Amino acid sequence: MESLIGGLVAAPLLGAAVLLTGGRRLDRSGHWLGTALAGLSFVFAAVLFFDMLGKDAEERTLTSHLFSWVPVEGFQADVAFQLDQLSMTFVLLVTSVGSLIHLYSVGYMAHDERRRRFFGYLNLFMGAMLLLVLADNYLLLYVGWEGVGLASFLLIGFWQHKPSAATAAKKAFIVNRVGDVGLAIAIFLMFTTFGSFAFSAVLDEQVAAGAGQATLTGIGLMLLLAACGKSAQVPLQSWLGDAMEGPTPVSALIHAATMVTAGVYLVVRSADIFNLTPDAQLVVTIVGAASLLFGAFVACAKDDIKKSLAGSTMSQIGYMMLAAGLGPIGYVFAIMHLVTHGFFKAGLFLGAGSVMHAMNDEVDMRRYGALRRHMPVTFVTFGLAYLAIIGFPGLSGFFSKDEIIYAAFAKGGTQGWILGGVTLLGAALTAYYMTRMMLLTFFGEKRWQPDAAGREPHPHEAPRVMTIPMIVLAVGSVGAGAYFSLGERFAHWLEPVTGLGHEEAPLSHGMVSLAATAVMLIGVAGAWAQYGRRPVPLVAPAGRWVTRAARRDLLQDDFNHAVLVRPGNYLTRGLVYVDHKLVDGVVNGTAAAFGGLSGRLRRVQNGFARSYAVSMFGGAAVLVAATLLMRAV
Amino acid sequence: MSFPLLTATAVAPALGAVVTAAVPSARRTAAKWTALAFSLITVGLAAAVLIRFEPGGDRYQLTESHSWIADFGVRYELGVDGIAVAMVALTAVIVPFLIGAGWNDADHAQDAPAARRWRPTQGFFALILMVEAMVVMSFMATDVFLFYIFFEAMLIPLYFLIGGFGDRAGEHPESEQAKQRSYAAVKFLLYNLAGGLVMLAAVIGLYVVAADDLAGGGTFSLQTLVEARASGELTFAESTERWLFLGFFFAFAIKAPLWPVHTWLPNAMGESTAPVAVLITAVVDKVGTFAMLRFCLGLFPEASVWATPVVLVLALVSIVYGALLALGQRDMKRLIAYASISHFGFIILGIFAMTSQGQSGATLYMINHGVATAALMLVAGFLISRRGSRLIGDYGGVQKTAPLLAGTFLVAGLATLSLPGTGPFVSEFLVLVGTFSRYPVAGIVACTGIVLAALYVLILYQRTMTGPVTEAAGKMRDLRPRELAVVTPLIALLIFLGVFPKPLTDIVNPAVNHTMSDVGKTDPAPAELEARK
Amino acid sequence: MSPENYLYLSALLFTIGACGVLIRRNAIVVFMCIELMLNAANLALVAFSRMHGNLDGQIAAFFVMVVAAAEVVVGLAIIVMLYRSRHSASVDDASLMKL
Amino acid sequence: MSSDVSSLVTLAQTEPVFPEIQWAALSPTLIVLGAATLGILVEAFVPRRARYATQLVLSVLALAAAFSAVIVLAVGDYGTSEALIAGAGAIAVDGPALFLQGVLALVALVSVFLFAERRLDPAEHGRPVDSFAAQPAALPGGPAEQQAVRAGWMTTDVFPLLLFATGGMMIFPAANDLLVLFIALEVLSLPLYMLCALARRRRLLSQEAAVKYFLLGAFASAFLLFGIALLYGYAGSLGYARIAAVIGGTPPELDPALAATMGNDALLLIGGAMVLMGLLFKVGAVPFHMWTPDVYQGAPTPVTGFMAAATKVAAFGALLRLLYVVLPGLRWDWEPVLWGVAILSMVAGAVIAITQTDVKRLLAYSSIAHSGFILAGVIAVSPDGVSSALFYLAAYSFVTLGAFAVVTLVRDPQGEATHLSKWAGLGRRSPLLAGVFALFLLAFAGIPLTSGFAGKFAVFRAAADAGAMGLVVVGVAASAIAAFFYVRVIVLMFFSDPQPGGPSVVIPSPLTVSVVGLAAVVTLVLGIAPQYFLDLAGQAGVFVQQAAATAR
Repeated sequence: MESLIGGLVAAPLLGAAVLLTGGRRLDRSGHWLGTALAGLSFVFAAVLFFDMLGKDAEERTLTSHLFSWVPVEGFQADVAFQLDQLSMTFVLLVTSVGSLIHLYSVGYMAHDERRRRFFGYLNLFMGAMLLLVLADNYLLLYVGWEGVGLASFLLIGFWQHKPSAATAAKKAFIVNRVGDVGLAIAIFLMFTTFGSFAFSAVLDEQVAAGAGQATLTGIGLMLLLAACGKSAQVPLQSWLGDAMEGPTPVSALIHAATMVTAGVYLVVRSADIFNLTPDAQLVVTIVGAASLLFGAFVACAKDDIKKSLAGSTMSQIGYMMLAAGLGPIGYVFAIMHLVTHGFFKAGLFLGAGSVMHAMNDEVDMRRYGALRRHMPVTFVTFGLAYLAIIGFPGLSGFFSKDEIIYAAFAKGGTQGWILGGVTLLGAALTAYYMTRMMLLTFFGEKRWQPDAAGREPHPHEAPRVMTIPMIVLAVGSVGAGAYFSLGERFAHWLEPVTGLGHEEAPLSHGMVSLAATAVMLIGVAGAWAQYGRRPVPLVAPAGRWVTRAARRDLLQDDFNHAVLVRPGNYLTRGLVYVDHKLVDGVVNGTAAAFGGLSGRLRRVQNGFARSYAVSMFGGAAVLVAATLLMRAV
Repeated sequence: MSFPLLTATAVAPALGAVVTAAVPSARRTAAKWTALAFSLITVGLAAAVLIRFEPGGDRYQLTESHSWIADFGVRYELGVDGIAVAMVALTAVIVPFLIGAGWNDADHAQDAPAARRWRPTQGFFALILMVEAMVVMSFMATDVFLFYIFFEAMLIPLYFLIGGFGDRAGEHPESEQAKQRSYAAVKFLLYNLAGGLVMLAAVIGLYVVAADDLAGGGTFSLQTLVEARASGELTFAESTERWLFLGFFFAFAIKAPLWPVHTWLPNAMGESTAPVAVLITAVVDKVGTFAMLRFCLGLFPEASVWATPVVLVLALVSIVYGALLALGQRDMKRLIAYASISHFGFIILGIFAMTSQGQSGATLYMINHGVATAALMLVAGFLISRRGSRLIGDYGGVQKTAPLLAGTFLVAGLATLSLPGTGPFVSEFLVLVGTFSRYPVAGIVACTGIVLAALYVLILYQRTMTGPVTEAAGKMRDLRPRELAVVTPLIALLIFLGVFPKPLTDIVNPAVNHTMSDVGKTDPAPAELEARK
Repeated sequence: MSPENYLYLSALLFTIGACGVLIRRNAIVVFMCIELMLNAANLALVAFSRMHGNLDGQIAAFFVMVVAAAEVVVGLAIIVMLYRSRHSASVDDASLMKL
Repeated sequence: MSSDVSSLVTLAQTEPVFPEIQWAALSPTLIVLGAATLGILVEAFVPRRARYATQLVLSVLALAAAFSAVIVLAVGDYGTSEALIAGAGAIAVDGPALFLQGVLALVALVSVFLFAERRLDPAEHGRPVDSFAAQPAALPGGPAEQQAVRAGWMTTDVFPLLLFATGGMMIFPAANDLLVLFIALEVLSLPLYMLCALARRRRLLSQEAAVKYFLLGAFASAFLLFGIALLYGYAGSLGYARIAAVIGGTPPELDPALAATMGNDALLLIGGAMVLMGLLFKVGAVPFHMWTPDVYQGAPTPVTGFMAAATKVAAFGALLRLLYVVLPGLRWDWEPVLWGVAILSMVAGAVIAITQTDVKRLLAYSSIAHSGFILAGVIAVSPDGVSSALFYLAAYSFVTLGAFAVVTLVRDPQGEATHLSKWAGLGRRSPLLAGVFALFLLAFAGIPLTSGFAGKFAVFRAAADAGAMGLVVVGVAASAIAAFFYVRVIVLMFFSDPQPGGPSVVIPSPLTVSVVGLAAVVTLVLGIAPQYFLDLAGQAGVFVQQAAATAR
């Protein structure tokens, strides 16, 4: 069984290697090869899953040591895997959603001449993501962490000929790099504190308790920084919106369902450290809450369907992060929301992709409208995912989100009320922006516009290879929450890894559900009032400053530009000047000084023999005087 | 007497240089193949060294020792430890690629009317081999004087390579270009010569002290000196040791190059052809960092510890400063040069962190940086040769017309920014961990280098390779088979070193342990373990 | 008369000679000043010889005279040659080479 | 000599004793001087047509024989255990003397080849010409000269002149008596003054060089002589051994009557300083260096080469003997002064050379800087110091000869193209020649694997060993500055494009080729495998001190 873990990672990586180096020979069959290997990975995952189910809860962890990677005095890094319930959850999510999206891409990218490479990158992503969740130490996790970043970079910038795509790709990578530094420093701290960074050595409450509080908080905050980068949480959120430049399947897989949730994985994985450092936990919840609102605001204002969904993703991950920051009570639900979100958000993106596909790649929702009749399958699957995300009772989002809201209230005291309030406000906003999206896209009047080339859109349903994944995901969106929640099945599944907390909130479960449903309805109603009843203008009205700011992603880029980019530019330009004029100037100046000195001194050699004689005479005099003086002293 | 394998490894390229230079003017293709053949023979010999070397064995192996200039106490002493073996292997491996990459670089000079007697092509390859021979020699020398000789002598062929075979592509007209080129060559030579002369004073000082203390009279034998130090037979006055250390370190810092004596590198790399630029940064400069490890730490451990704070600060400045300046460059070769300065900062940081991880990391870094820069610079050279401009702004959209070129450029760039899975990641991480465990603040400051590296590499990639296809890129040819043959193995090597560096660490670790015990330092124990005690 | 006085004279002559070399322009005169310096040295030698009571100094003086004569031969030849091609015996005129 | 001569005079009344002259030990010098005299006779009696060949053969044979004699003496351990003071105390035959005489004989031999080169310029009036004027006394280009050329008057008398100078130089470092020192100085100087004036081209410069050299040289020798007189006054003797003994406070027999005049320190110090100054003039140390650039530039290049190489060897030899044998007791007095001179020479030589535009002047300033480097070894006052200076001199003299030999080959229609701008691109036209010149420049700069490095290392090591680390540091700094202008020339030759109408490189006769070749080989051999020669110099590192060591 253990060797299957290696196969799980190897299959997509092999696919990536073959597809990226195989050359044009594979242009015609490469996408199927990629999809098959992703599917193979899913099969391995399923086998492992059922094998795991057959064991006792406490004995489910599998480890597999492949080889010693970097053995240096006192520093042992191995390539070794650990498969426990938490990783299993991710493995299943990644391989299943990943395989579906591979399939979807076969249709979506059918006309792209670089399709083979696209599948190579997708496979690379899957391999790296699996490496990330299967690693048994933080360094190997780091490899996967940056690996998914690379894949993300490659896929966002897949249409490299568009400057915007290339810029977005670069931005994503660099912002992520900032987060990666956090992970790196966390690993340094672990190494200097525990002499190791293997999960088995570090993630042990007793061991961790031996370290000082400050160290633990430091590790926690650095891990959080890493998570912020990868999961687009405040303050490293700015790349996600731009990342939508990538092809839509990429947005669905990487920037909605899997990669961006790696931050949550990291926090939950490091539960044993966070549990010991309330300060870091508090910061995690704050970051989660801030991102939750930030994303939701942005999502409300965007007219670009994908960017609005991106805001939504950020907001939903904010939920997860907030939950993860709450400690054992929240871990399980963070992961649960992560899984359900993986289904419905992937479904939403695929739906959006389908719509764009039909509308000549138009992304402005104000130019959609009345698409429900033309694209029934898309409409239904999108609609189900919509109901799931807004937390319609009985669907996936309802279960996972309500648990998070409950856990937030359970934090207790003022903090509990604030966090609970934020989560409820988030729920209302979610309902608002999703309803708005639904109305603008599928209802109302046709507002279709010819594209830049003057072609009128002729919307049509997507081919089956695209609709099947959408349908499967819709089923997940509808059923997963209920399935997981029944008898706290999911909680018990994860409990051996994350632990489970039971704390009483000031509000009962029922009251929370009621409140959540109520605010959801308010949100829906608000959107209906604004977009359902009235015709939608083709060009967005100017709006108030809040709206304008939200449209500009709450000025995040302006802020970064003013605080980082522009001073950075001045700094580099200044340094180039300094290097040239000062550092090099000293060198050249020395040379020039000697040249000048030389020019002066050579004038002494004036050609007159008598002045030479003077020099000699003077020299002799000095010689004599000095000798005498030397004796006198 | 056994076969002098080390001597043979150095003699092979030297012989190759002579033979290549002797090839008649008209048969320049023969000259190229001759040079390649000799460089491959050198690879074979280096491989033999690698095979004969036993990682767990004596500190210096395959030693050769003959009297040379008895009057100066100079012996012809060669020997390799794990670090030297790795560096010799790097040098031997890189050079054939340089020859392959520079296959036609000198031909244009030969087409000039006055050049028939000059034979630039023959000269170009002969000089490259000559540099190789001298670099290999300086890695293997275990006699300070012998080392010094080759440390200095290698400047001369390099000087001719920089000044005589410049990059034709530049922002200036040809005459201005020639001026820039000779400025770069002169600056390179004088800078390094000045460093070398300062070192000469220190070498002499070392001899004088040794002559006073040692029963056997003055000597330059590294082993003898280190042993005498350990046994207390040889003692330095505190200030003497510091001065001597500074003399050595200054020379190595210039060669490495360390801020603020780095300014020759961008000029030299910018103006020379890509293979020569690689030769400088990937191979020759490594002698500087290598020598810090072997001579500064080995001979003057106490002074090294004394100087550590300052050196660390300089290394950190190099890291950040080099990266920021790389960001500010318009010329892609200068950009790579500044990036190298940043990377050399990491190497020196690792050496002077005085931890096993740091020093192992620094050694690996030397190897990895050599390979990564070689890949990046050579691909950049291929790109430049197509358009005839070094300016980043002159390119755009290359990936559309030359996807292989763009792809290899990207992979090399990613290796340069230390992406996990490539060799540089392993070494950079080790350096950072090693630094952090003793100097947390330094480790964190160095981390900014990680982010900045991503910036300058990706901006370079974005500006040249992506975006709409520019006129320049429109007719661009993708990599030729020769070029592909040069780049592919380098990239494969980078990935191999990233995924399975164990063979290398196994060789390097014992040598690092020796160095650590020379310096008398042990790794800091994990805080949690300490607390438990 | 004390022989020391001859020494003072010799020092005086030497100084006069040296100053002459520095001051005079005509190559012949400069040369004569140098001869004066040589002869000052001769005088000193002889005076010391007398003081020490051995003959070394006096013999040396003879040698110096011979050498000085040889010097005159060479010197005059060179100066005359210079005069021929420049029509000037001024030392200062011979200043083509400088810097 | 003189002290014994005087005793001879006083003793003559009782019994006639003839001083024993060790002819064999003096043979190298005697051979050269004899050949020089013979050369004069050749000028007088051999037909004009045969003179060139006769003189050439004579000179070569004489110098070769002198060199062989040196070898024979050295093999006979005259350099070490059998060292003696020959000629009744006048001339030392010891390690340094033999070593330097050997070097001088070789340098002169090689210089003869340069003197004899007759293929550089096109023949005039059907007769091959060399670097020297047919009739230097005649007006340049005037009818008298034309006639002289047509008549085939060749200046074959340069060979005896060279031999005389060489003879003087060979005595100079061996002189063990101040009077001999002075005579040797004049014997070596006078022919050189004349040789300087003999250039066939650029006669005005040549004459100017001769006048300057002559006047300043005579001026310096006057100082030297006065210094000798003062030292005589101090010690009552001209012999080195006796003076050293008086300085050391252990005169063998002290006449109480003389106590008043002897041992007057002022005489000693002033005299010593003035003698020192005379020798420093010859080695071209700052501030007595100012003749060097002008003379080097103006003299015919073969003469410059000979002068630069040989004079420096001879003068340093004499300086070493004086400081080590006569004045070691005064070490604390002269050492600081020489420190100053050495530092000034190194720095000023290197700095001023930076802006030079003429190859010969550049080499002149370079030689000034090198004087400073050698002085650093001299100051060490140890056998190592002596042997390092000897080695340096040997290495330096051949590099210098080679460099000037190359200069004779780079010509344009006006003769030698010594202006640096004309050397642009030489490396592309004549890579081999430029390469060899670059080798010489690198040796000057002290790059490893050349003789210059070995020499510099030896000298600096000796200085450091003697505690003069400060001098080493200055020397290193000066080397760095000096590297600048050597490199500048290399840049010019290799990295500049050739100028149209620039100079061409003449294909010389085997004579010059052998000079350049030999110099290059010596440069490399002394750089790569210097051990044998270091041993030689090491064995030659001890001066014979006392007359007591005289062979009985």
